[in-house]
Amino acid sequence: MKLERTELSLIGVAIAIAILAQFSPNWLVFTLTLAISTALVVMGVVMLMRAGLVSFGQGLFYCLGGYAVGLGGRFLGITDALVLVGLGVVVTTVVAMILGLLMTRYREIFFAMLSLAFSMILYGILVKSHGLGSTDGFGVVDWTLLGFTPGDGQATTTALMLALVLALAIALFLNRYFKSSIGLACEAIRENEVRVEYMGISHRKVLYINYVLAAAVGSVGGSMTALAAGHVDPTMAYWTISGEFVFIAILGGTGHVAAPFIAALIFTLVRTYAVELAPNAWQMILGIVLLLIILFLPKGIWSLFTRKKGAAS
Amino acid sequence: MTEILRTEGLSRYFGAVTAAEDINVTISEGEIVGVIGANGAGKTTFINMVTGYLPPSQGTIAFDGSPIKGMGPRKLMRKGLARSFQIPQLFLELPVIDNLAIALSAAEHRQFQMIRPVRTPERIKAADEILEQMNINHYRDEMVTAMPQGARKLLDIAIAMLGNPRMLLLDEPTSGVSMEEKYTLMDTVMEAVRQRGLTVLFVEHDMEIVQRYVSRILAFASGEVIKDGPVDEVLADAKVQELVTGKHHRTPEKEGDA
Amino acid sequence: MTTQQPRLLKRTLLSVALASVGVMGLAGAANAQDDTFKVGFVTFLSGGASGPFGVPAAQGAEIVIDAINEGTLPAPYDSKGVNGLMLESVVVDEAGGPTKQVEEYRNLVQRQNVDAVIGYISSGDCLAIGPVAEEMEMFTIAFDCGTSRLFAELDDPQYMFRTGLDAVADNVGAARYLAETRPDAERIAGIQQNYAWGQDSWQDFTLAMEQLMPEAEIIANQTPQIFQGSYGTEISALQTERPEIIHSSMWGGDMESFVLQANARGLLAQADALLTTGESGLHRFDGQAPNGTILGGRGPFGAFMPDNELSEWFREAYEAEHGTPPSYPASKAAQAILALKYAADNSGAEGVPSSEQLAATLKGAEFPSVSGTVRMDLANGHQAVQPMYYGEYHYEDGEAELRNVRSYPGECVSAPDGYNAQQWIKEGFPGVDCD
Amino acid sequence: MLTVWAILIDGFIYASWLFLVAAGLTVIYGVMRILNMAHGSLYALGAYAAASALGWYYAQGGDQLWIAFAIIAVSAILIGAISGLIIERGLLRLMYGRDEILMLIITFAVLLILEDVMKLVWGTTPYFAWQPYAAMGRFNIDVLTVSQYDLLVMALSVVIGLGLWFWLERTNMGKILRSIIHDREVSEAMGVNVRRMFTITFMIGATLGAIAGGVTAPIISVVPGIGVEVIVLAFAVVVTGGLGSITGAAVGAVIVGLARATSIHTMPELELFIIYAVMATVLVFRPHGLFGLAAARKI
Repeated sequence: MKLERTELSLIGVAIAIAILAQFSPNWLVFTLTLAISTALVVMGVVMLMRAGLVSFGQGLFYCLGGYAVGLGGRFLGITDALVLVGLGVVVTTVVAMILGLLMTRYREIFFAMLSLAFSMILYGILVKSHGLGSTDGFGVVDWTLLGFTPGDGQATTTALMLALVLALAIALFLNRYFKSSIGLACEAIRENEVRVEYMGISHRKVLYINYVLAAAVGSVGGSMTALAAGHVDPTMAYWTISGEFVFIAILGGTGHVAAPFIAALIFTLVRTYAVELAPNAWQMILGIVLLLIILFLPKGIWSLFTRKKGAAS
Repeated sequence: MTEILRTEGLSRYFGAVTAAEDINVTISEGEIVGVIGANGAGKTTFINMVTGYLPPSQGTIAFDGSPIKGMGPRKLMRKGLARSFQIPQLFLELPVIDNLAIALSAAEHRQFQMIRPVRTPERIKAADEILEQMNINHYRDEMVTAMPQGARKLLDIAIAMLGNPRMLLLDEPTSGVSMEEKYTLMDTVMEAVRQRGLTVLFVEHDMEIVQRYVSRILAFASGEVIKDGPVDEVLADAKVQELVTGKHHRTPEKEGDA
Repeated sequence: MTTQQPRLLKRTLLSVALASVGVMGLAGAANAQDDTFKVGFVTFLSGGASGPFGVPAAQGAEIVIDAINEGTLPAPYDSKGVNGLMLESVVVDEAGGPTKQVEEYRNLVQRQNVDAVIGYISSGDCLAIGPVAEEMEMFTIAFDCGTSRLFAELDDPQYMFRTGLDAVADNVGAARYLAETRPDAERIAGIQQNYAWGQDSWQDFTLAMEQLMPEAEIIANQTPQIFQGSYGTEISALQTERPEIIHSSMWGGDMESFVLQANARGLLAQADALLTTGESGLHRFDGQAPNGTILGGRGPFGAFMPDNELSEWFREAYEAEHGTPPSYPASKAAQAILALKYAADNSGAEGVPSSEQLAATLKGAEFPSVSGTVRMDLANGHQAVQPMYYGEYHYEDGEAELRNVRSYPGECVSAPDGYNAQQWIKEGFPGVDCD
Repeated sequence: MLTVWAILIDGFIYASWLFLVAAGLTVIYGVMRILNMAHGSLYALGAYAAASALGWYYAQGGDQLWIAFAIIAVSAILIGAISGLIIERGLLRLMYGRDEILMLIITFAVLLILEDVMKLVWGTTPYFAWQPYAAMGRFNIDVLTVSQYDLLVMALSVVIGLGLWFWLERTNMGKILRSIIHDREVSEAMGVNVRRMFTITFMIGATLGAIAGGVTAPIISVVPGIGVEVIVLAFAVVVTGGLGSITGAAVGAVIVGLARATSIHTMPELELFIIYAVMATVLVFRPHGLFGLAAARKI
């Protein structure tokens, strides 16, 4: 299989990050891991956006991924990180396959609100689960990776490496997916469902597959967050978290598979600095940054890296 | 000649409004049929019912000998029934080539492929061919938004033909196109149709175009087919002249004579 | 948009991003100054918990920190600075949930190079921070969070401390206060915010009531959502159950709103309210809570502070600065800062004491504070033992005060080491000492 | 039996509050197609304005109930109209024609900004303006008590509902607005000053939000973050009823109100889910809400 330019760059950047991480301070490694995990969930939001759907409930899958890691470690005695991530993907896929039957009937604000409702119902269930610590959540067990047990101080770097590998695999896949028949079919549905049907394509089926894949990708993001942060709690399913994902998706734009990663990193850095420099006004700074991006870069930060004719107007 | 489409007692009501009433039409393979009628006469309703966009209130439709009532556009497309639209239904924010590539991948039943790019060399070649045939190849890499109306109409029809249909329903292919362009457009389309040997049914307001390209006319008024027959016979009919064409074979139409 | 603009923007953005990563990398490498001790202070600065808890706590901490640097605290804290070092604080907003707090914690430790971290009002944040503090070997004091799971889930803590009581003490104390002052009450109801704090509080309270007032019947519990604000329907639902006592662990604006509405609706004339965190409303109710409403302050804090030199100084200094007496979150923050000063001053270190030195000093220590003497006796010397106080609200001529105040020693309300708190209550408080 | 009464009374009281909160949201969406996430912030602004004005009035030794009500009305209307004007003229105007979802995100940014603006103006200490609520008194039904202030809120809600209906259905401006709702381009072509109508609509919607906050202020302790809490609630009501429909908002509010009261009185454990469950159930059977209409694509 011949690799194209984007793929080479993605692999190159991943390797560069992996090398740089060896010399980076621990906090940067951690922030990077969280940013990559967040970007994966955002990637799911972007997948839906490309099909014209905006989810205010992607936190549902983020949370399922996180809790699968937490519960799998605690009650099933699974410690291998990859198995835990896989468990999250399986659980999430099953849930998404059921919800998808319903969700693909909805568009626009109704899709947004219904996805929000389901996410909040999971939030409610977890809040009611006193045995799981309710809103306090619980800690994730110490994990291993393919038989390797990260020692003291290695966990953060190991988590980053795992996140990098998973994110790279997903990014390579999605880079192809976005240009594939189904990827284009998603965009076609955003543009015109009637024509899609008249082409002989079932828009429901396309949306369904896309929805389930987006959920699975989001679950990986949630699992990685849980492995890195070492704690899960129901906030992961709360609607403001989902709103944050949409925020980052819009910040980055839907133009390229790398956009969510850059946007998530910028978002994290802006927020960290804002929290530090103006602990009483960081929300305002975030809001203003968002407005400026929407005003001057309507297609997101990624539009700075492309020079498509007429795209900026 | 074998029969390809037959409707019996086809009707459609919107509440108390009758959009189509008791339409009985039989069309044979290879026929080029014109559909005329004033605005609101039921032409588009008829096409929408035949192509599965609107479920009929009553009646039956058979395509190629088998009943197709209740099937949606997708299934009918797979059976060989394609259509174009009065307002071209295109993917405005996608390049022209992708509009065609998606249609081609669907025609190959490969619309769910996830890894292979939609723009395969074969599809690009096929797209280039039809673009050339339609005379819009210079828009190949443009967004649809950059195309003028006439080119969009052609692209819309091209997409319909990519599904390898046996019958094509064209809904006002020349509406919104300037007088000078109309004939070029229709020549291009009809040439492509002839090459593929398609059965065509098209809605048209311009009687000169109708006379020039079709062999048979269905005249609609108030949701009913008031006359069905060879061109001259229908256009000479008094009722058709009164309700559809006006005395001088001209329609009281918005476009007028540019 | 012209084509120049994006290119310019792109260049600016890229350089900003590169520069910031570079600066941050450098900052990571640079060492903190030798003559200051840097402490990260994490508290709610936004959201619903900021007004009643987060900001007063930050203010309380700030007053003590300033006094430490000026050397104006009463003895034994009258030396300037901590271990002779200027105390510098970095305040961080606790909003955003545990995952974000773990990230901010790492930033504090590794980028800001703080020498200690004090903070955390939310139990969820405490639970998430505990293991990270241990992993990063950073001296950390939780000043307010109340979950009893903190040290139950942290095996053999080395660096994590808590200078406040857990919520078990609040609710065992509440049950004891009821048993003493309202022994005949039969119909007990509750209203709790629908999240871990509310659920834990109600569970501990009902378990303790089964032991202490077995005759009393638990008839209803309402669980409105946190920050809901209006409780009309819940109040009706409570009224139809005709309770005599209403236990509530609601806090802050929610607690005040509930009291106001329940009072206006007459519910508080039908039943006495017991508010485990009610002290924070003492000077704010303005007579809108009926006299006899039972208030707790999560220990000897706020208005429950015993009279000693430190508490008098703190009360005056806080009131002079902010116009109202300190509420319990302010006192608890002050106590945590004092614990830090105690640990630093007595660490015997030259210059900046290490986390190990601080932890070794504070472990099992006994230090004077605004709440009297604090003994770090539980959880292997990492958890404070303090008495629990309850009293009744009394409002007359525009002045609010606490009457009928009762205190319960630490051993009376907190489970001894080795016991799961709920198990301890269920088994009838083995090892309890209430004298 | 007492419980049934309680459910009905509580349900309708809560429903009228919900309607007050949701009305402005649905008006703005109906005319402008903007789902305003900052609506909760306008609610909070109204609450802060009313609470601080009331605090000032009572600190002056005022004790007239009707003056207190006038203060609530004036402060809420002023702050709602002014901030509505600023947001529409200063920001939204630059963004018209963008995607509906993008407009939603823009108002989300406004929400973030307003949250901190309010914190900078009013601080984080709770505002507590209880006097009007307490002064209105209560009456008893057996052990059940009903606050007369709540009844006043209910009356206000009915008045505002009827007023909105009259405005949209019976006035000249309402006719123009309905033409905009029906087809913006056509009405623009017919000479309607759509921009002016948008400004007015947004100001009215914003003012409705502020009024909801203003009348709630005496019932609650006004703290940072109250705005965020009501948004999802208002969204749920409006989506359940059908976006842009005043009748829908009213019916949605009643359904949610009664469902919630029933749950609190009979199964308090389910309260957390009830609103989302109602919304999800309605959407399953009516994908555009109870009174919402599907827009068909022209082909």
